[in-house]
Amino acid sequence: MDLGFNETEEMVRASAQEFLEREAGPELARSGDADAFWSKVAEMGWPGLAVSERYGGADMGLVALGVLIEQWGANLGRGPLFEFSVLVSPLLEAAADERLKKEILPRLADGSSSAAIAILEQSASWRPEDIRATAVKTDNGWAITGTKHFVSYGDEASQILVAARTGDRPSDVSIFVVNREANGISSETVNHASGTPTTVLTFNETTVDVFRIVGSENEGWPFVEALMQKGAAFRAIQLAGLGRHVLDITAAYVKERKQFGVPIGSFQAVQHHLADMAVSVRRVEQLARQAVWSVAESSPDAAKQVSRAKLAASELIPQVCWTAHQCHGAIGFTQEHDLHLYTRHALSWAVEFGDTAAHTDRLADALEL
Amino acid sequence: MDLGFNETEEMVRASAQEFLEREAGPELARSGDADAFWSKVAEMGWPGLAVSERYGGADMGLVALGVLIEQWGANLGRGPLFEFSVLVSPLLEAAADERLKKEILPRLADGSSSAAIAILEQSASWRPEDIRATAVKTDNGWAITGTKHFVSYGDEASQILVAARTGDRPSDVSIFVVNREANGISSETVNHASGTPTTVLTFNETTVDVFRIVGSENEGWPFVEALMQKGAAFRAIQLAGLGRHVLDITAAYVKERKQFGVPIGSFQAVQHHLADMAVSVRRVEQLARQAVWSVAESSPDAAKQVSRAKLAASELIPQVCWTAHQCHGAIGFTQEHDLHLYTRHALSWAVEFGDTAAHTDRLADALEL
Amino acid sequence: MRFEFTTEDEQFRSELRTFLAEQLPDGWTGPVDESSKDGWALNQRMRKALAARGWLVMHWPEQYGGQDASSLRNIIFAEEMAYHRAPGNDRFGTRMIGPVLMFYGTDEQKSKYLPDIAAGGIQWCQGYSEPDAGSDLASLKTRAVRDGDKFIINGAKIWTSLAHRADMMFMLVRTDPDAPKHRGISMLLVDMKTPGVEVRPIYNMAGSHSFNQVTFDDVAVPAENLVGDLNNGWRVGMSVLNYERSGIDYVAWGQRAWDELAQFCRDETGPNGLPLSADPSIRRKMAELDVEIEGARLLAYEVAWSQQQGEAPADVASMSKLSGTLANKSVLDYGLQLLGMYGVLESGSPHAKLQGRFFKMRMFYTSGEILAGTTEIQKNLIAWRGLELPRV
Amino acid sequence: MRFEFTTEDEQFRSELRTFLAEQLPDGWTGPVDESSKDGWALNQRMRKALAARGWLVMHWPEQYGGQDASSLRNIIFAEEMAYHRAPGNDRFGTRMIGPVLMFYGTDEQKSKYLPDIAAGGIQWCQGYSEPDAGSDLASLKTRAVRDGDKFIINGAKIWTSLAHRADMMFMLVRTDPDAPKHRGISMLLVDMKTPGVEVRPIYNMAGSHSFNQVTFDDVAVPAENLVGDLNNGWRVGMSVLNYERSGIDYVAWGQRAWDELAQFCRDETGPNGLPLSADPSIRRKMAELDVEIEGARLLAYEVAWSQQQGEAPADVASMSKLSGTLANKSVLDYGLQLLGMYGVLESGSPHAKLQGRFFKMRMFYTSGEILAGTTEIQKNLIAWRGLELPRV
Repeated sequence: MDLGFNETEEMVRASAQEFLEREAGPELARSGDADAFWSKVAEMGWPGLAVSERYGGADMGLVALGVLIEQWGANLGRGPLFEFSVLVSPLLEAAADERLKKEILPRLADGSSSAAIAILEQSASWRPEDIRATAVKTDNGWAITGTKHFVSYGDEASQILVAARTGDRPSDVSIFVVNREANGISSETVNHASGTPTTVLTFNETTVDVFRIVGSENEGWPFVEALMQKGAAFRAIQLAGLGRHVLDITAAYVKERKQFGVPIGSFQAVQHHLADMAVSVRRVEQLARQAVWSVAESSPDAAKQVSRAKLAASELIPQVCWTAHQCHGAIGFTQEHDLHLYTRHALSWAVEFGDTAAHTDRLADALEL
Repeated sequence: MDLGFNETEEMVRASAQEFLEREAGPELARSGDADAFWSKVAEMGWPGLAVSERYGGADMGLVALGVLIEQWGANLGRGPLFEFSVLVSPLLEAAADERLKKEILPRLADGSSSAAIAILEQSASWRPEDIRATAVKTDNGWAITGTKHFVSYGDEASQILVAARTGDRPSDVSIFVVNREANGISSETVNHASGTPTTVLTFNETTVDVFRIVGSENEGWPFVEALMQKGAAFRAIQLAGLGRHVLDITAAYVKERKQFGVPIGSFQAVQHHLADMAVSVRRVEQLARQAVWSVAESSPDAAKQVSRAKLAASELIPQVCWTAHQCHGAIGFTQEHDLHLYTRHALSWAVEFGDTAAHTDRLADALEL
Repeated sequence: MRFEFTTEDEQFRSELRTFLAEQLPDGWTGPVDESSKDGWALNQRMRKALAARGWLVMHWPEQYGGQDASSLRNIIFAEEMAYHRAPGNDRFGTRMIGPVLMFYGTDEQKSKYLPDIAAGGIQWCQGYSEPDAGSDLASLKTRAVRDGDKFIINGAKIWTSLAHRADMMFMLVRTDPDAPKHRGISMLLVDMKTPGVEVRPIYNMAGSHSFNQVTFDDVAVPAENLVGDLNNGWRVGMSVLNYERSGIDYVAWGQRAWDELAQFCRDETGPNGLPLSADPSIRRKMAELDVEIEGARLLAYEVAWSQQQGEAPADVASMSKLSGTLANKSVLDYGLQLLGMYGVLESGSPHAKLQGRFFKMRMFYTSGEILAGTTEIQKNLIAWRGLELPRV
Repeated sequence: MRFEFTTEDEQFRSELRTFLAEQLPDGWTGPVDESSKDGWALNQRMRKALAARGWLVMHWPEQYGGQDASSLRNIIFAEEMAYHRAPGNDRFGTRMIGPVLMFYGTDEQKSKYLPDIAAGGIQWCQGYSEPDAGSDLASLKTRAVRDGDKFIINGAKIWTSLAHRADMMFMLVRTDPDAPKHRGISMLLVDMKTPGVEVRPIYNMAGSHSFNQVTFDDVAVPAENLVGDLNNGWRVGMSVLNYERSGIDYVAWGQRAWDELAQFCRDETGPNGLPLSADPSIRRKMAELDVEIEGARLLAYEVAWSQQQGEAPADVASMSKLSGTLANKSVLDYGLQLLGMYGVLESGSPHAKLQGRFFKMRMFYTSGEILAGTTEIQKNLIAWRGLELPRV
């Protein structure tokens, strides 16, 4: 048991904190234009942090990536870092055709292009039977038809990971890496509370080369499962980082802000609000780090730990944000103040990669209920 | 809309409060021996408060009875007042054979004998299919066989209201009034957290005269439903009274008790605990009074209002007690202190006449979910 | 004890519902965005229509054009208006400054302002909060100095709802800086077009413009615009806040959101092919929320009923505000949870469910626990006034 | 970062489990009732058996007969003992006064008491709380006056666990009534058989006798029983409380209750004929409780891990105690809800489910949020020490 960071982890944490506090944060979240920021992120080598060296990455492993994503959450980092480094790259490394890997991984790892995932459909459900998009065999490969919702960075990405039905059994799903420039892709923008560029992508007989299938035909669902689990664990750690930051700015505010002649942080009701926030944040930090570690180590308890972390983070961190609003009073209710940016991200992350109902059910299963 | 008490209601409230504060309360709850107390209750005419004049009652109606039961709850009144006046008497008046009414109602109304209800079985469920005890026709009447759980005052009562199966359809249930002296009744005492004398009664071919069936054969279930609803509404108001009393003693304690040189009631955390208690108590009072009124008036909303009141009371009043313990500190944790007597009653009443799961389901039905 | 409204009250409720169905645009779901031109126009139109029906100031005495409507009649009005998310219920004029003028105003003030308010012809705003004051309202610093037949005002007010739409402001100013803080305050009425008054918008985190910061730079106000006695403004001003603290609006908003969510649960299918409303955990939570709303509603009714008895139990008003805001918030929180990923699509998005309203409302109603006395302040008041716990 | 114990630690856990399975009576469900003769005998037997295995004081340095076991090894020990509701983990001797004597004790005190504690041969109790002190421990009034080579003690202690079983008490007494309240306190060791010591039982609301009031009437104690310097007792005494605040016991008790409840849900059939564990609302609540327990467990582990790093973050200890007690309480509350009418049958009743244990435990663990620093005090400490918020 070691709840501290090792040397690598501490190095990643320190450099991420230093860089992101300077370059990211509310201002970046508001600007909408993240290109310059993304170039710097690429220079830091972060997209490839956990990618093998042979594909141009730093091969530092998922735990170090978790440390990075925690800081990314604390500072509202922008751009498809999560999508590629957490979700797409481990899957491609594990199961993609070597030709595909060589073609796209190095450019994704150095940040010169980016990836998105297109799995969920209108049902927003992570169950195989709800994948309705189809991929049909053609002479040269596959043709994909269907509509995918909630695609973050779907217009910015150059590669899209798509789950499509290739057989009649519920689990007959395959995974494809589709070039965003391919034929038949249309997109529709939705306004997401977090401000993350989000699209609905429609594929109309979009042609995919045969080597762009990941793993075997009809065998893609376990990859989606693994991806969902990673997504949940890393969203949890991202929420932990965000919660810590919100706690920090709130503690600073109540020490400064005076009412009735004293700092409001000297009122016991405010102190207890802050104490509740502190306990929640610490709990989520530990649960989320444990979940990331379990996933990285392929622990037999990973399913349990991930659902626990995601449930705790999704419940407690939005609550931390609301309590922060209560402590900030009217000023925190304005658009001008930064607080709501964190709240918006917390609410958004809380429902991604399995909402409370989904993880409750998974956890109850894992606990043999 | 009138949230105040009319003259009769205020008279009942004032006399009940005056009498019960003097005669009941923790000391009575501890003594176990309630005979002398019960004689005085009978002198007050309370068992017959809502019984028609022709059967020796005061005919003051169910709302006045609710006012009395609220005070009964506040002061931990002891003895089978609830069982007869809330549960048995309205049912008998509505549906029993005139001979039976004349024989037993006056003696019950003047408190010289008492009644109990024996409906629930091992399942503790209020669903007709869970009534397994049977009543079989004999030459002179019926023979009842089966075991009834959670019978309050089952040994003290002279008349027992029993629900038994008389047909094969789930709802083929009939109600009988069994003389406690009849053949074949054995009893086993269980220790109830509230200290209420409670037994498991077993009937072994117990003979019941034909006129002791209430209503028609196989038509008893609606009576049980009505009884359960009344029980729930009146338990809610009883809990309201108890909650108000616990709030009062806790407020008095925190004004007296000093720590760090000041009354602990001057700490904001304690003040907010008390404020939360006060809001809970007020909410339950209003919901419970509304429920009792709805039942008394046979309002079409009665089912909703009763379940709301019972749910609120069962959740909030035990919580009020636990918060009271927190405010009392170690002294409230002792057997010697009275507080736990209220907590024990609150926990007990919370699960009677439909627990949270049962009323949630009923309310959701009534709300067309 | 009687837990139903009179036949006349119920009839009024039903007339009001019919009126709202007729007056509100087809398929109206609200809430109104008063910063938009259309939204403000609807507000104006509704206000006039209410005035025409005699409902806008029905709670006023007959001598001022009202109907002496009871507090209970009144709360039915507020409840239905909020439930229908109907604009036009002008609280600043009809609920706040109007009654204050009746009690404290001069004859000139009454005849000058009350008829206009009753006719729905004037918009008021409330100038109490200041940038550095927060919950400590009495620490306000905006100064008014007597200069001949005028007061000269300098300072700033903040969180001023509708200041950008208002014709007049009733405001608290400091007229004696040397007196103890509650004793040097006066109330003035200020025409918003007076030179030196500047209104700057503050957008809230739900994205709408409902607040403003209003600055006063040597603003000259006629001395006859003083309401009540000089330096007695704290008492005059606080008589307004009792209204603000009633929780019925929040209860009705919460009830409406609950109804929308219940319909959503009946209409949407869960993973098992059954409606969401068949899921025991959803049924349970929806039932809990219903109980919370009903409890808060009864507290709001109790406030009205007490007023009708000539009592004003300050602790019940606090309980009502606190319970109402919490009930409303609980419903919205659960709505977001049920909507899942759709809950964080903003209104106006294609594919947003329930028009993205739940997210917007959740962000907006965050203010419920902050404005007009935070939840913490309400709890203090309950402890101090209701339970008489010691203030140290 | 590494979220698993070492192989050696896991091996220790498994040896301990085997030991407990062997030593505890067949079908043992606990908790022990130490006021009963059998319960106390089991406690004594378990303590000696633990001593024989070297586990009773394994956290002590080797020079005092310990194994220098790490804090993490130690927390495994505490967790398993609590989970199995096993008696014999003598916290007053091995966790409190033992370590205090190693740090502050004289050589005579060490050689007199430590071997006995290590062998499980002596029962200690803790004399801190007083009738009028409550959370304000430092306001204690029990006086000790130097008289030749003795201290003469007069006063009363309360909430003294196991005083009726104890051989010795370590207590805080006021030795300088004129000094500021934290500066006039000393620690003394008192033989419970000294004339003038009287122990009166206090029954708790769960019905058991675990507390006592202990009065001191001219009790003469040898001066060499002073621990640490005269009037330095506050510091000496407080070094004990850090142990008390760890939440692992509550976490383990909560986990055990959760496991029992889960099994109950698998075994019992609901109204629809399916096991209770198939009901989505029950699954949901059980999953929530599991998350609460796991979160509290990690905080308890963090306290141990920090100690191992030579750090003692007081705020995490408070978080751990607070989270542990709440998690345990949440499980018991839900247990009572699930058990319904059976939940309020007392242990010993025929027909009681789970032997009526949940009711008894819920009543007993009410003390968790009160003793050894109330939940409110823990929150204050988190705010003051962890977040450095101002104390006014």
